[in-house]
Amino acid sequence: MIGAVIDWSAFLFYLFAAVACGFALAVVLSNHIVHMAFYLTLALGATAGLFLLTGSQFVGAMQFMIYVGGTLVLLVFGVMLTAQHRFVSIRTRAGEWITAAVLGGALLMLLGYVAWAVPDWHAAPPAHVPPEQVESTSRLGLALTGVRMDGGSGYALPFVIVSVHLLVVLIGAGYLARARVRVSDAAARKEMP
Amino acid sequence: MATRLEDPRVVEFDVRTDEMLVNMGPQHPSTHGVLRLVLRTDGEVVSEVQPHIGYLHRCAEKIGENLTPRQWIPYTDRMDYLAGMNMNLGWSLTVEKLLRYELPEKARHLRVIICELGRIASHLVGMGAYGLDLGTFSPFLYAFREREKILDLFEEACGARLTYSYICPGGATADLPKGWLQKCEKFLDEFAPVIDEYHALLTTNAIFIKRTAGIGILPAEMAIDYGCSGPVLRGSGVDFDLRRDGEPRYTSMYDGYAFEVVVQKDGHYPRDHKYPPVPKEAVLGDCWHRFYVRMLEVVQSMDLVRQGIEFYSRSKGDWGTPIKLNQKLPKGEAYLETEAPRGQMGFYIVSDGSSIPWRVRARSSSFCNLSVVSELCRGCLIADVPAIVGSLDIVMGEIDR
Amino acid sequence: MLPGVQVGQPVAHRLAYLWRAPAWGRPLLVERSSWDRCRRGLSIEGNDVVEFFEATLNWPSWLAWTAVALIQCFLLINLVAGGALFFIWLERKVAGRIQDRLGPTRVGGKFGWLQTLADGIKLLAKEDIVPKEADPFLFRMAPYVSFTASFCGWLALPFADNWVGQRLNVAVFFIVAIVGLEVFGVILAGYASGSKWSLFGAMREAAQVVSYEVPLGLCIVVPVMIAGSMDLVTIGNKQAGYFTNWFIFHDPAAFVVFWVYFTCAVASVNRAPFDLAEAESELVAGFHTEYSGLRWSFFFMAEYGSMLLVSALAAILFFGGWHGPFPIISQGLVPALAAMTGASVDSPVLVYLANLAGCANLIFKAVIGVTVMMWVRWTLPRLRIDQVLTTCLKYCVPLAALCFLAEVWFQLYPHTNPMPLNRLQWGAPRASIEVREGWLPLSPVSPDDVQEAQLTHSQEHRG
Amino acid sequence: MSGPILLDRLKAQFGDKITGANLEAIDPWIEVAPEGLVEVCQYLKTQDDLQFNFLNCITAVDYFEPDPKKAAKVEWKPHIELVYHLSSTVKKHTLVLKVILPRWKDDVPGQLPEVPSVTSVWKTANWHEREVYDLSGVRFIGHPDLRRILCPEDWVGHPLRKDYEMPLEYHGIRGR
Repeated sequence: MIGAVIDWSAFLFYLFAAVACGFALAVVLSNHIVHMAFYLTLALGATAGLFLLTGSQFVGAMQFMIYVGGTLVLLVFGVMLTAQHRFVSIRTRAGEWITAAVLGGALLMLLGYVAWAVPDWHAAPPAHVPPEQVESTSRLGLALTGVRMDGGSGYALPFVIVSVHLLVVLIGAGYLARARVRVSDAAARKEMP
Repeated sequence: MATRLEDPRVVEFDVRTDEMLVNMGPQHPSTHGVLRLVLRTDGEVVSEVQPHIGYLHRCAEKIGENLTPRQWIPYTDRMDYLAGMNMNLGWSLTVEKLLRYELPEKARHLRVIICELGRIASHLVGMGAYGLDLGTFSPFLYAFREREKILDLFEEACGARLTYSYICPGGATADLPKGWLQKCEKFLDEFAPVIDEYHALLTTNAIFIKRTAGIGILPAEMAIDYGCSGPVLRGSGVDFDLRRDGEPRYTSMYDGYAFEVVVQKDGHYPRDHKYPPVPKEAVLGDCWHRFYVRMLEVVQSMDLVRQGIEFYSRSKGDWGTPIKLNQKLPKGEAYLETEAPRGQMGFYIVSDGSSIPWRVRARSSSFCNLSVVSELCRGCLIADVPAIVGSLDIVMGEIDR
Repeated sequence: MLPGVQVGQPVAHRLAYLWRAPAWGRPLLVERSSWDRCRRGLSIEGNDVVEFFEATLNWPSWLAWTAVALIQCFLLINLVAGGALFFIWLERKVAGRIQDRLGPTRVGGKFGWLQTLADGIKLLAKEDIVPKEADPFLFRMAPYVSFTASFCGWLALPFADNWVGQRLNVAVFFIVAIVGLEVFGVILAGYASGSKWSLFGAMREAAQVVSYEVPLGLCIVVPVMIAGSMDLVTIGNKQAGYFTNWFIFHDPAAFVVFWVYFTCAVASVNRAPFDLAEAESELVAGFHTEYSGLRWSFFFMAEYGSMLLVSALAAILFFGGWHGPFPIISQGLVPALAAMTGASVDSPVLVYLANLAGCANLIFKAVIGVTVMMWVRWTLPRLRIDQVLTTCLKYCVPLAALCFLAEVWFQLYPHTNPMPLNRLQWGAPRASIEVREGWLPLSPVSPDDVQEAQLTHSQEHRG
Repeated sequence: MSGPILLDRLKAQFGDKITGANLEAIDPWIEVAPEGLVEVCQYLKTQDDLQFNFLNCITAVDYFEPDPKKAAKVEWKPHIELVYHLSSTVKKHTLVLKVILPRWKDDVPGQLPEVPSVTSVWKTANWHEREVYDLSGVRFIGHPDLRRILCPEDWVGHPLRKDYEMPLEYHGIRGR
């Protein structure tokens, strides 16, 4: 009976996982920056799908809003504004490939180790929880303001630190992106008709 | 030209973005025909505008050297094709000046009626199209609704709706048909309340004011220096209207008519008690003032038409006889400017004594008005370019001739 | 009633309590309202239909779920596509009437109601042009990105009580996040077209949408705060009863914030006077200058889909959603029919009928919103890009933030709420939804207690 | 100010740079030598009682008869007349200036005649002079940006010259 074979949750999980991994790979292999952004959209969208699949609706929506809707839009916007010529492409040299592979591999190993270390992965799958009974929003919100359900300390301090860090990065980026014009050039420019 | 535009310019102490050269036109929705503007932009800010004209050039002046003055009248229609009657008038008056022809009384009033109606029709397009430039479509159709009524009147008088060839040296090709004056009065009665609609939709609209007030400011000295004329000049506060200040041959046409030149004097427009006040943001010489002057001129023209109807129905005699098709011209030259809707339209005729002029010249008002555009657009935003070009109310047929 | 739950406890009290919480141990938040969700009647959510397929037709589970998913997709896609057809026709009619014209009159007999279909066929027949300068891959993908984003928002939008593609407890947030994605397609289109005008359109769109998401999010928080939930079904149901219960009449802050929301919504779906990305008098046609045929129409379907979406969202957040101004159906017609036929008020047929009426109600309200957008479009001139951003950052954001603060105040001190309509409490909504979801910290309980409580509660409710 | 008084005044001011006048014509005109043009214009614009601040038009009239039979009958020698129509928005009066130029500089066909530009006096002269250059073939010395304005930049010839012949073909478009 096929009914026993097709488990939609599993099917969607594998689908989203495949999309996420496949397009992540495409991001790495593509050398066209806006194509990369497009692939990244799909990879991040699929990740959001994975979140939604686990019932973490808030995180899923957040993924859409911040990464897909915010970061990527800004990325492409930045490319459009600053591109010196149309359709910027990035060539990757062999050395960069090796460095990236080492770093990426190390990160992958770390993530894999952490993932397998989670006890839930060894136990039997948890009972199915109807999605409307999964309430993560309030817990997340409280945790960010310093209250955690499971007794750990909240994330108020890290949250503030990260926010300030982001602000610093924004200001720094603005500072670095300023055009530095030599005074003579500036004077010459003023004289132009 | 191309090399001039490629000069590298650097944005100082700011996030650096690429400069772009953008072609606005000749195929572009808001360049009123086939005007081409080359914009040099830094993001949305326009640092330089170069107008390129000539896409509609037919060398009408050369054609004029091969035709008799009456034969050339249809070519004047096609200059400012939105105000063909006023073009006919300018040329006819110039030829009459050369011929030293004295016009019968009735023809004079007929011309006033027709030309002021033509001015209304032209300003209606200018107003509607300006709305279109600012992104609102409906006033355009409201304007055309009323313009159609004027065109119906013109059609009844001369058989054409766009290129009339009605006014000609010596008078007009025909008298006004029977009952025409009543229809014209009926139109004026219907039209008067509609003007308030236009004021509500555009003149006093908050977004419209935001888009036009303080944008494209043309100081009076610059306007005169660039030879701007018509509503563009008066919008800058220069009290100059050829209907009052022109040559006697032209101003005598308006003898007996009471009208006040539409210009801001001491911070007030004539009869501004009746029409919306000038908003705080507006600066004399900006797009809003140019637009407002046109709106008030519509009212002024309506008044003149009403007076003309009265004079016309009282005057005796005929409407003038058109000169012969191959009328011999006296040796000499004559130049005359008239106040067309878009400004001072000048015609110059040089004759060697034959029936075909030696040289014909048309001084186009839009041509001079457009020449100021690169001055006005310096440092504005892309969205201001249509607003500024639209406020100059140009017609490419007249510029390119 | 759960132990520790105190309805009507002052919020200040609760907030103070939250600050103390870490030292206090293991607070447990229980989402009360998720228990008393009534799952009655035919639910688009699927469960009952799935049950029907499984039980009555004896289908295997996977087939039943697949069928239900396909039915939902079919309904939603037709709603968006059919909606676009209808709204394009409506736009022409509205524009025509505003401009003293008739609009379409011929195709399809009366009122030219098939005009859009004729246009669609024309668009199908048009040549699909990809400019030489364009990036073909992105150029082809961009319309689909836009349309998909616009369409995905509909997944979480309820049409009536529990008639929803996928009920999410963060539905409002999800829809706002998804609608924001539409801009990505526009940016790709502008970038990939290889035309400077398209690029300008895309840059404007990016700047505009990114800015307007801020006030839009702030505006949405106000009704969310009133309802105490981000679940659109809950928000809608809390406005049951007379129109005095609609959130727009809840307090002055909500009243003001609706107008801010509507302004921002118009801006975020790129309608006049904020249609800068396609400003035809400046940018030829903006981001879709180079598009033709069906690809171009995808952008339009996305635009009209988004218009309807934000209007429907406004209807749910501020205008009672599927509840009419007077509870004729739920408190008049349904009990009367029940009395006549002797069926229970909860009988599937009656609930289905009530929901159908509610669905019509919601769509009617949404169409009114869209019509207002059309009215605005054909009346006002277009703003300039800096003015658009000024409107956003100088007016909408502070106003929305102020309303947000005012709303917090009214939540803390409800007796200061000056909105007279709110005091009337006509046709008071069901008492159960007075409970604020997730806002009430409970005394420390073990998970077992919670499960027990859940069990008891659901039994209570079903009984 | 009447014509004769103005003429006397200009003659007193500029001497032999005022080369002639016709005060009986329909539009009385004063003829100025090319070298004195800018000075005279500057004077006319800046004098308080004249204030010719408005340049209406610049026209070039080509006096040349291509038909040899007719050419024998005309009483003028071939030349180009530049006609400047001036007016004042303040004083509300007008004036016509004329400048006589040879058809070709140094009588070498193809060498455009030269005249100083008045763009420094009236900015509107910029486009008018470009038009005259384009259509009648007069080179304006000191013009900031003298290029064709109505005809395409690669157009050959100056259409308002009497001996102009329409090209047979322009970029594959039939001319005649």
